[in-house]
Amino acid sequence: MIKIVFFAALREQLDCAEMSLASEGVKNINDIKLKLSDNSEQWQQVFSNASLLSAVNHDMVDGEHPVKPGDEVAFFPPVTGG
Amino acid sequence: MIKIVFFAALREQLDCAEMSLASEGVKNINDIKLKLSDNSEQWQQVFSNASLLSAVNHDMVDGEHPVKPGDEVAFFPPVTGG
Amino acid sequence: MGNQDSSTSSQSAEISIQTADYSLADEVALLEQGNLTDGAVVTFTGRVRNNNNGNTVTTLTLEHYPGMTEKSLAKIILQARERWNIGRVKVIHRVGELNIGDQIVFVGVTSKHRQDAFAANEFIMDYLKVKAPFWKKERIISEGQSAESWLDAKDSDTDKAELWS
Amino acid sequence: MGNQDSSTSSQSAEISIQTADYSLADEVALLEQGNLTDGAVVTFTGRVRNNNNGNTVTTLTLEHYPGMTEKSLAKIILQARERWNIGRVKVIHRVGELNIGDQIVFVGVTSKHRQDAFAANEFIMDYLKVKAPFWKKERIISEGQSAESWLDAKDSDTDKAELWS
Repeated sequence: MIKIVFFAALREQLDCAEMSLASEGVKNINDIKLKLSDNSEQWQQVFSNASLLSAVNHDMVDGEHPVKPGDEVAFFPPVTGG
Repeated sequence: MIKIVFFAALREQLDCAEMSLASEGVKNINDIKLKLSDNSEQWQQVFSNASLLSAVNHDMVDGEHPVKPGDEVAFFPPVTGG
Repeated sequence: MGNQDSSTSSQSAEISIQTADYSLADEVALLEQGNLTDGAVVTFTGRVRNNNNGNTVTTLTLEHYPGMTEKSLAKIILQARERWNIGRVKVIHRVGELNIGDQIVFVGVTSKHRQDAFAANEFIMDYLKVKAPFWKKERIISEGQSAESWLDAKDSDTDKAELWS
Repeated sequence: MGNQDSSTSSQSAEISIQTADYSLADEVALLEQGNLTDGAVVTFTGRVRNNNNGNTVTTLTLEHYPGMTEKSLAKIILQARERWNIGRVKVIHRVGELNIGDQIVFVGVTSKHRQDAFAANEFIMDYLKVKAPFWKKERIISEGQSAESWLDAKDSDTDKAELWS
């Protein structure tokens, strides 16, 4: 399984803070995005946003980054701290 | 008369903090330097130092800057505050 | 490269994510305590402004991604140490609900030379702005109505961070 | 252009040349008090280091040119206001005899935008270093002997100030 977490506006749009995803057929971040887009039109819309950021095990990564079982994957909007 | 003040290492080298100079024949800073250089070999040496800075009425100026009676003229080494 | 002398505090103490307020004076005292080699101390303080894009702000809520926040800030500080000769560093970022005028973020950097302290401090802030997982939600008064909205990231912040690379 | 809004303190209060120590916390509180438009506050603190050019420093004596000091600092702050959009500014420079670790100089700048606060603060320090009439005399221990000497100005300070022009 892969742990997936969502933050800020994204968490509110999906009404979901955390979920688990079966790791079968999931090789990288883009695979997860595709899989989650199947959930609903709302999810599809969210994951088609090009400004969406992703992290694997607390490191910011791009769509090609590999994902393996046990990883923590995060999706969130551009950051606005400071 | 022109009021002349000296600071820091310069004041110590000349053993003089403040003096007055007759303004006759003194048109600019370079004229003052020449006049003061006549005082002694020590004064001549001090005023031949190219890094010497000068100010007229609290504004940093160069050697060509005009001087008139009543002005306060200052000579000092490069500054080292902060 | 990064000169981590004996006065450098351990990395774990360099970063604090907290809901509580902090004392600027105490933080600077800690940066200076027993540190007689670094003549320069530069601090940055970010506070909640009373307006943003022409709207009146009433409160600000800060969300973050625990774990990743600390990791990303540690990486940013390490990058700063690789670029400049700095002594001690402290980064504090508050989370939760904040009011107008409240302190949000503190960055303190000491160095033997002021140029390094200024550059490293600004670098840390610029990277924090685009790399550290914090998100701001504003409660604003717009056309007489109170409304909540997540802040949009600024292109200018992305552009500024890229100037360092 | 310099945006001197109503929160800007008068120029006379922006500069203080003093023998007494000051409180960083109090100075920052004054910069922030009633100032809810400026989200960024950058401070620089210069302190007496315990060594210089490999010598052990014991005390530092600061001389200045009263009148010209204030005039030159006012001019530097004005130049900063012409270049950047900054809010409040405070410059404190101590004179007289100081000990290791003592605060020498404080520059505080507030702004709506952090980039302006960083740049203006560094600019003020860089110009202060080459334009404001202060001179430092160190008492050092060199080869077991105590000796007093005036510091030499650094070419690097002149070079750095010229980068702004």
